[in-house]
Amino acid sequence: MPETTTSAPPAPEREKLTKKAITADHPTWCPGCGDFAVLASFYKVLEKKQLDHEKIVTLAGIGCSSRFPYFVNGHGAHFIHGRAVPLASGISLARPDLHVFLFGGDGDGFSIGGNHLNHGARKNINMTYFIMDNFVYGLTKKQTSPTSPIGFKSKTDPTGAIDQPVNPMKQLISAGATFIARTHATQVKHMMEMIERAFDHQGFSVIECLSECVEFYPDVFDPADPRKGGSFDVIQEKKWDNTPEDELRHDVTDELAAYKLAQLPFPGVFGVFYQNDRPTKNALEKKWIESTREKTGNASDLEILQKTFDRMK
Amino acid sequence: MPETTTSAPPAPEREKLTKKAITADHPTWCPGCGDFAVLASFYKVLEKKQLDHEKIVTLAGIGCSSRFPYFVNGHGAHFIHGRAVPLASGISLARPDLHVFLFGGDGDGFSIGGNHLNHGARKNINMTYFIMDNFVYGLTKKQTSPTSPIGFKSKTDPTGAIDQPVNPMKQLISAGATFIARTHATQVKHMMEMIERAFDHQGFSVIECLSECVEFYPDVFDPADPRKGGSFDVIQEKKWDNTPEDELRHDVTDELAAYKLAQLPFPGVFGVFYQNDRPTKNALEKKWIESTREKTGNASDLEILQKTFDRMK
Amino acid sequence: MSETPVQPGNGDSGGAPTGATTATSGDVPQVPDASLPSAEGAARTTTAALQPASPPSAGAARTAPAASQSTSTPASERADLRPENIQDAVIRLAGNSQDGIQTAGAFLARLAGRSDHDVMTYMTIPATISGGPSIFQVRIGSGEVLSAGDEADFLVAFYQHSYQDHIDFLKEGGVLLYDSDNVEPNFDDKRFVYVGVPITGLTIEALGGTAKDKGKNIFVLGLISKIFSLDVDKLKKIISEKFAGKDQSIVNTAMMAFQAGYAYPVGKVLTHQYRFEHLPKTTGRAQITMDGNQALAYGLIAGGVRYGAGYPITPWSSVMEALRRELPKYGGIFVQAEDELASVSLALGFSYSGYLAVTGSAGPGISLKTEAIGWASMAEIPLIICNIQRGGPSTGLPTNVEQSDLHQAIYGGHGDSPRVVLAAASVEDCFYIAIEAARIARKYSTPVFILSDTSLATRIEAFDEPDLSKLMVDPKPDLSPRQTFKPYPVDAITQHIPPGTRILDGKYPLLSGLEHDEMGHPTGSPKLHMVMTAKRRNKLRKLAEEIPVPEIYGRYICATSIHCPTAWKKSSPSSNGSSPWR
Amino acid sequence: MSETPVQPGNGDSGGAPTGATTATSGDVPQVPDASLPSAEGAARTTTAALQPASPPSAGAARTAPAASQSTSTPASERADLRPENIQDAVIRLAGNSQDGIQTAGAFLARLAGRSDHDVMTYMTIPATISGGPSIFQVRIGSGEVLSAGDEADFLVAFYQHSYQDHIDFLKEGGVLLYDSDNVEPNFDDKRFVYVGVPITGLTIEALGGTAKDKGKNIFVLGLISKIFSLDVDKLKKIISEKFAGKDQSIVNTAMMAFQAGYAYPVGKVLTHQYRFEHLPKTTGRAQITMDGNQALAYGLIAGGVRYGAGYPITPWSSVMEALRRELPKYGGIFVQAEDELASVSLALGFSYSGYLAVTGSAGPGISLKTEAIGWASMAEIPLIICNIQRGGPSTGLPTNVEQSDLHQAIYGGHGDSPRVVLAAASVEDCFYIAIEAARIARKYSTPVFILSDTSLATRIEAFDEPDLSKLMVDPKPDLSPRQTFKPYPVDAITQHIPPGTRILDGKYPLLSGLEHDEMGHPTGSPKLHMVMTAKRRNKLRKLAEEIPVPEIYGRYICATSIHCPTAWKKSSPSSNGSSPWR
Ligand SMILES: Cc1ncc(C[n+]2csc(CCOP(=O)(O)OP(=O)(O)O)c2C)c(N)n1
Ligand SMILES: Cc1ncc(C[n+]2csc(CCOP(=O)(O)OP(=O)(O)O)c2C)c(N)n1
Ligand code: SF4
Ligand code: SF4
Ligand SMILES: [Mg+2]
Ligand SMILES: [Mg+2]
Repeated sequence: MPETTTSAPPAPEREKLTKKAITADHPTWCPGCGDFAVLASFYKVLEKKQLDHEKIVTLAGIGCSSRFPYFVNGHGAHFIHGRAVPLASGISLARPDLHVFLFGGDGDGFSIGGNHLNHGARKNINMTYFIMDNFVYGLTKKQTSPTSPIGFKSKTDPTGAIDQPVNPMKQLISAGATFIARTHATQVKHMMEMIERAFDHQGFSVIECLSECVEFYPDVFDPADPRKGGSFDVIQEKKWDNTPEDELRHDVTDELAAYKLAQLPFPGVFGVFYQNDRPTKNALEKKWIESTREKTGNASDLEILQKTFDRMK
Repeated sequence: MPETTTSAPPAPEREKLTKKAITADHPTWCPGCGDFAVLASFYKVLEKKQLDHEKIVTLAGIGCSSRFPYFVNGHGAHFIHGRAVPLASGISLARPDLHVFLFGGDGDGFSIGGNHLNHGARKNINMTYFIMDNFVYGLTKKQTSPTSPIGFKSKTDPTGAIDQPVNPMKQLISAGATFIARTHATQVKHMMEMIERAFDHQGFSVIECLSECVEFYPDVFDPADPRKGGSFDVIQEKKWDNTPEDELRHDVTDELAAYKLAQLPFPGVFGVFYQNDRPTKNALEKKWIESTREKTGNASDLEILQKTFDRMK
Repeated sequence: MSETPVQPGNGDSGGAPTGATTATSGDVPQVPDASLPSAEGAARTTTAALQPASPPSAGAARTAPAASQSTSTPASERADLRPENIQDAVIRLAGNSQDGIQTAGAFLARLAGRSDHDVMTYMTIPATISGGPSIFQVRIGSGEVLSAGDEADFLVAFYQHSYQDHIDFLKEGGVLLYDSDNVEPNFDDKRFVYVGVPITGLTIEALGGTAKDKGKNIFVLGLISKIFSLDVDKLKKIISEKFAGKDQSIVNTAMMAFQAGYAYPVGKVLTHQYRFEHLPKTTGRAQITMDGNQALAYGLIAGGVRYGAGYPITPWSSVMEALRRELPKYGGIFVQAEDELASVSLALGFSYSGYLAVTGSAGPGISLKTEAIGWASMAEIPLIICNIQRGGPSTGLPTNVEQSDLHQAIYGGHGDSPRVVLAAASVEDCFYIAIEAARIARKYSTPVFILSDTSLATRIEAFDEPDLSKLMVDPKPDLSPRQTFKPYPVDAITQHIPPGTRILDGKYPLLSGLEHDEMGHPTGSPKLHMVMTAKRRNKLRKLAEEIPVPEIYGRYICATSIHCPTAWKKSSPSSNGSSPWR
Repeated sequence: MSETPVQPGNGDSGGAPTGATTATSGDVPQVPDASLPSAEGAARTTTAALQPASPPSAGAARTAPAASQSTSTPASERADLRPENIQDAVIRLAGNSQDGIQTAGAFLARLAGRSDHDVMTYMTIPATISGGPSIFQVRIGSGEVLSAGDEADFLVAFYQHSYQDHIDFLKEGGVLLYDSDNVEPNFDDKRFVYVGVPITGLTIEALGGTAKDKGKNIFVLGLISKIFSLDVDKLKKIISEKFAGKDQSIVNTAMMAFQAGYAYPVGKVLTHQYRFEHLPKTTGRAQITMDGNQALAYGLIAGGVRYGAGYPITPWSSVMEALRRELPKYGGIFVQAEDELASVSLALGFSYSGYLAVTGSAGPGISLKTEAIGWASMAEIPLIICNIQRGGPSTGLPTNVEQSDLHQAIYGGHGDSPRVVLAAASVEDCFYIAIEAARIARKYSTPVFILSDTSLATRIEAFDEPDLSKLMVDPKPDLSPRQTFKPYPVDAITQHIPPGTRILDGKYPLLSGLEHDEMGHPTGSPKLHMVMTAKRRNKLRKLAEEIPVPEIYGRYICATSIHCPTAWKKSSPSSNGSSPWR
């Protein structure tokens, strides 16, 4: 990697990173939208981690959920619909010093952006990607989304959706994402835990967060919402404590076991489905650069190009 | 569906569909290219099935393999790179009387076209899709493809590929394709069997065929090629005969078992990984049309639109 | 519509789309949004005002109510209560979008349509995700209405922000009707007539506490009906039709709110009542009332389009939603695809299969369709692409109007990729242009763009009911056998034939995005490429010979002239109610 | 290069790209492919021929060999064997692409470069998937070479088809060197000098049976070296360099083949030998020899581009392959993405992160990048987009040259999305234009297109070695803290600052594809939209003030004038070897 630092003039001492410092515009989301909880959890994790303010980068595609970067005071970009994974990939690959956070919806991620999600996952590009899944297109006002269940009545399926929805967990597991978790906007503590673990993971980390669209698909997540009397089954992870109970617990490195969990019917289970330490593309490219640079004897840019030109005389 | 037939003037009696009748230009593929075997098998299946000549439609994206339609004398279209699944979907949905065959390469199908593959699969649109997988970009002369193994030296990975490749079987299983098989260009009999079974299946049927690119990735499939002393392990499917051997055999309707087979290292196994009878989008849309038409009292187009306009007065 | 000839100059006004302004892509765009104050003077289009007989200052001369207790101010200078005849009024409802001002406005528009009046509406979509300040403006005229009006004759303000944001769009002498429960106007401003009504309180009173303030829109409708002497029976019928199929209590509530508004003694605070002059229609056809996107969708159906595919985006979505809902009735299918690349490809599949299909989007999605549209040019497949334009570039201003995609429509493709570009001029024209687009696409086996925009998409107009029995096109593909067939004859215009067609000489056609010979097989021959390029271009020359010279509205200032082979057709609203295309 | 001034008119010739022809998009395209017979007369550009001193008919006057046994025909009218001085020769090697004619031709080009000669090559890519008929043409000149030549002075035909397809491109009086083992010329055609050599047989003889006929290309190189009195030592050195690192036996085989060709007594059948005149160079700089895509890739590196992303497509692939191979040496990364949509987005991510990045493609892929390029315009992110054009529309003619994507480059985006469009005029210019593109992209925080084409991409030229020590740009992003920062100041040109930069007042910038205020936050205000649209446009006006007026080659016939705000810059080959941009 080219050096990313220039000799910076002395800057004032850092203050503590507060919620206030990272809060920007008041969110334009509808009152009650699940996305508020995600934002609140994100603020809390940032505060807890005390990251350098200028190294936080929030990115998004297009959608209600993708408005996220406007509500975080930090470097950020609001990109086009469905292509935020490659945008984030470029930033992640070029700038290992930054913390790359990506936010979006089910349509942005699994419909128009589905291919980029898969290829980002197989290449294992280092980033934390939060998919706020509300089973509907919110921003465009209630069309069927790739995660809308069969029967959902939307403007594009007035008599109920007929296409089998995407199974986000299955897609992520098969594509090769190395951290895959599922959480719920009403479970702020669980969500914060997932964000932290995703952030600590080196590689392509995705959290699907069920986040209710109160405007266009209210009450969809009832069964999973303890507040509304539903269930919220948390995955029990193996403790490797040699107890008989542990046999029944989930091994997050077991791809097939993760796939089996993904087969559970709605509302399914919550927590970490899969985690694995496959090398990131970031690391692999770095390795290639280092061995190549070594071969050139760590020559200067000018020397390398001059040598190449000498060969072309 | 609007009626697709018009009162056709009397046409001469049909002759038998011969290989000659369905053969067009001499293929421009390199001598020895695996794709020749696919073409030969396809001719044979067509001959065997004795389909109506005019109802055979061959379609493709862009790539060496995607030149296929030029070599079949029949209605067909050579589309753009990566988008042939939706093109074929349109034809399949509008014209249930046609036999829709789609051909393409690993780059066309899993790289640029990966999202369409997934969504065609989940919607279960009726077609037979043949992916000639040579682990390389042939037509553009040796770049890394999404199925190139790690270490493959290509023009875009001069020191060897570093990105984990796509696992075609995993992707297709998780996306929801309802017929998924794997075969090999040196195994013409097996390939023909797969084509026939895919053709007989109602739904989104995909066959991955390992097809050697003799020009840019010669000998890649050795281990799987009995002709070259390799192995070609065929999946033993359950016979439901209540024998103890049958326990060990593969249940093609078992998604998790299929996923497990997909985890086997290269060259893996060949045959049908998965098959399932989920309703096709073709059938679901038809059902909707029929119930809607019933509600209108099967009125004429003019009557329906006039009624609508009357309501807007 | 009346027989009044088109008034030159009016095409430049705010909400009305004009082809000419789109041609200045790259320049600072015209922002035809009513919330921008228009230039003083000539550009103003609202000619007939509320007081046709009295001097313009008559209203302004009336003293404003003395204090905040405006509702109880006695109408000291009470004038004659016999309604004045008027020819034209611009009524702006300013509130929040969740107040149902669109619904109330749409009722007014439909009533105008049923009363042989001309009507044009204008609305804004709030930038917030749901709810938020917005306006709905209705212009009703006894003559021809060519714009929704830059200024209002009559402003209804539900909130203080509505009053503040919109008072400058009220004409001098105009009437401000405001909810005295929420709004405190500045009575020092002597330009307007102030009519305060405690709308919120009275609505709650009428409907009972549970309704909160839902129903204010219908209460106001009652008020307006009284002030403009509207046909109450017709209006009530329209309201009940709207809620038909819903719970009867909904209709009842609406009627109660309406009645309360209508019964309010507005005459105590407003000395005038108005009545739209009735000019009997000469065409003898009833009017239908709809917005531009509806007209486009129904035009496509009339033109024989039974298949399509799209992906949601504002302001295109309502076209696809209408088609998804309607097409099954006609045996067709509209597919919501995973993205725009898939949707144009699906549409091409439909077209290839013999059913001319439609796809569409706004700018961002059209950009994504570019490659596949080039295939349609090269493979010569009929296709209709609707671009319901919005503010650009990039995601731009998703809910605002702009017409800045013309260059892309014409020049957007790589290589020499001829296509036809049509632009609709009015809601009625959206209907006819769709039929025309379908005709051209089929006849010339070519992609055809239809350009519309946010304003046209969402505005409501009334127009003479089309004669469907003459217009409806049969979508059935012709599968009759051919002796022999060349998909790309050098000496004739390509005619697409669908698969399923027997070719008796046994030589089947291939459609190709590679340069090809007459049978569709690839060629690298520069000579053949020249011939085929000319062939693809020449069919648009043929088309150019066939279409009429565009009518020009207003001053035509255009930085770029449109070059052949791209046919640019600025469609015009018909002045006699018949399709300009027949 | 020599000091010879640019010759007007030469820009119109076959292989040379000209900006002017691209502007006729929609018209029947100019097909600048050497396999199309060019119009007779004025357009011919090969002025100096093989026989500068003798009358043009001198060659033709020589009798053709009597019969098929051409190799043994005694050179009855043997002339003086002292080489004639020539200034210019067009040598066309016609065979199959697997014969290595590109390699042989590239050796000739490099030799010319090292010998202070000017050189330009032209090649065709076979339409078949691998192998197939192709040509490689080398024009060497002692003066300035401005085209690769429409006609050859010297034709080498390996096969009968090579002879048949290319004999009409041999000038009257030109020399046909043919493989008498494979070719039977028509000796009745008295226009040419026939030199038959049993190339296949002699190569096998020289290298032994196992080599089959591999090595024919190097054998022919030996023959040509003799005929044109080339510097054998230099040439041998070039050959060994090429195979450096490979097995020594490969070099040995090549030397044996070369020696066999050089030793062949060609003087028995060809009475003339030639020698390129040596005009001593005045710049004092050595020449480097490469093709246009290489020059582009190295220009990007010199311009400080360290990151990029792409997806393979002919003829862009070789740029990305070079960058993928080279960038790690400089600490950078080039990503092969899953498609063009991803690759432009990755490149924007790189640029956003502080490293100006490149993406590229040919027409089909550029069409797919349209939407994201619009984001670059709106969010004001620097980006370089290379379009190595090929025959269009759609998949078109993937291996043929055409320049039909200019309109798309300028007008392709939806909305008012200003971008800069540069087009390279020569191989040397590909190098400098890349540096210039990088400079403009950074200075104006804008997307910049570089247009090249198949012909320029694959042709080899020699040009004065650039002074890298003066040209190299440091790619390091400036992350020094700022007191305060506005990403979109209304009164200044946007300057992108990358994440990682501390903003001391605590207000961080957001980059947005929505219309935005100065801090990047969304607005729906038409007024602000006008201001921001003007802001984005005005920076290109500033650029237009800064760049020189383009030099014009040939007659400039242009159907469309290029409007501001899109700056169109037709770069010109420098006539004194220095960058026209400094
Ligand atoms: C290329 C393109 N296509 C379509 C759109 C319109 N659009 C904006 S957001 C969106 C989908 C929103 O759904 P989702 O991603 O689930 O996010 P949510 O609003 O539900 O949070 C669509 C289709 C667009 N902006 N750009
Ligand atoms: C939009 C677009 N991008 C890129 C290309 C160039 N291209 C043609 S075929 C191909 C990939 C070929 O690989 P694959 O699909 O595996 O087919 P194969 O040739 O190996 O059979 C590419 C990248 C194109 N034609 N269009
Ligand atoms: S529309 Fe739905 S997803 Fe969007 S902000 Fe409102 S509640 Fe949230
Ligand atoms: S390049 Fe490879 S895939 Fe293409 S035709 Fe040749 S052998 Fe087959
Ligand atoms: Mg959503
Ligand atoms: Mg391949």
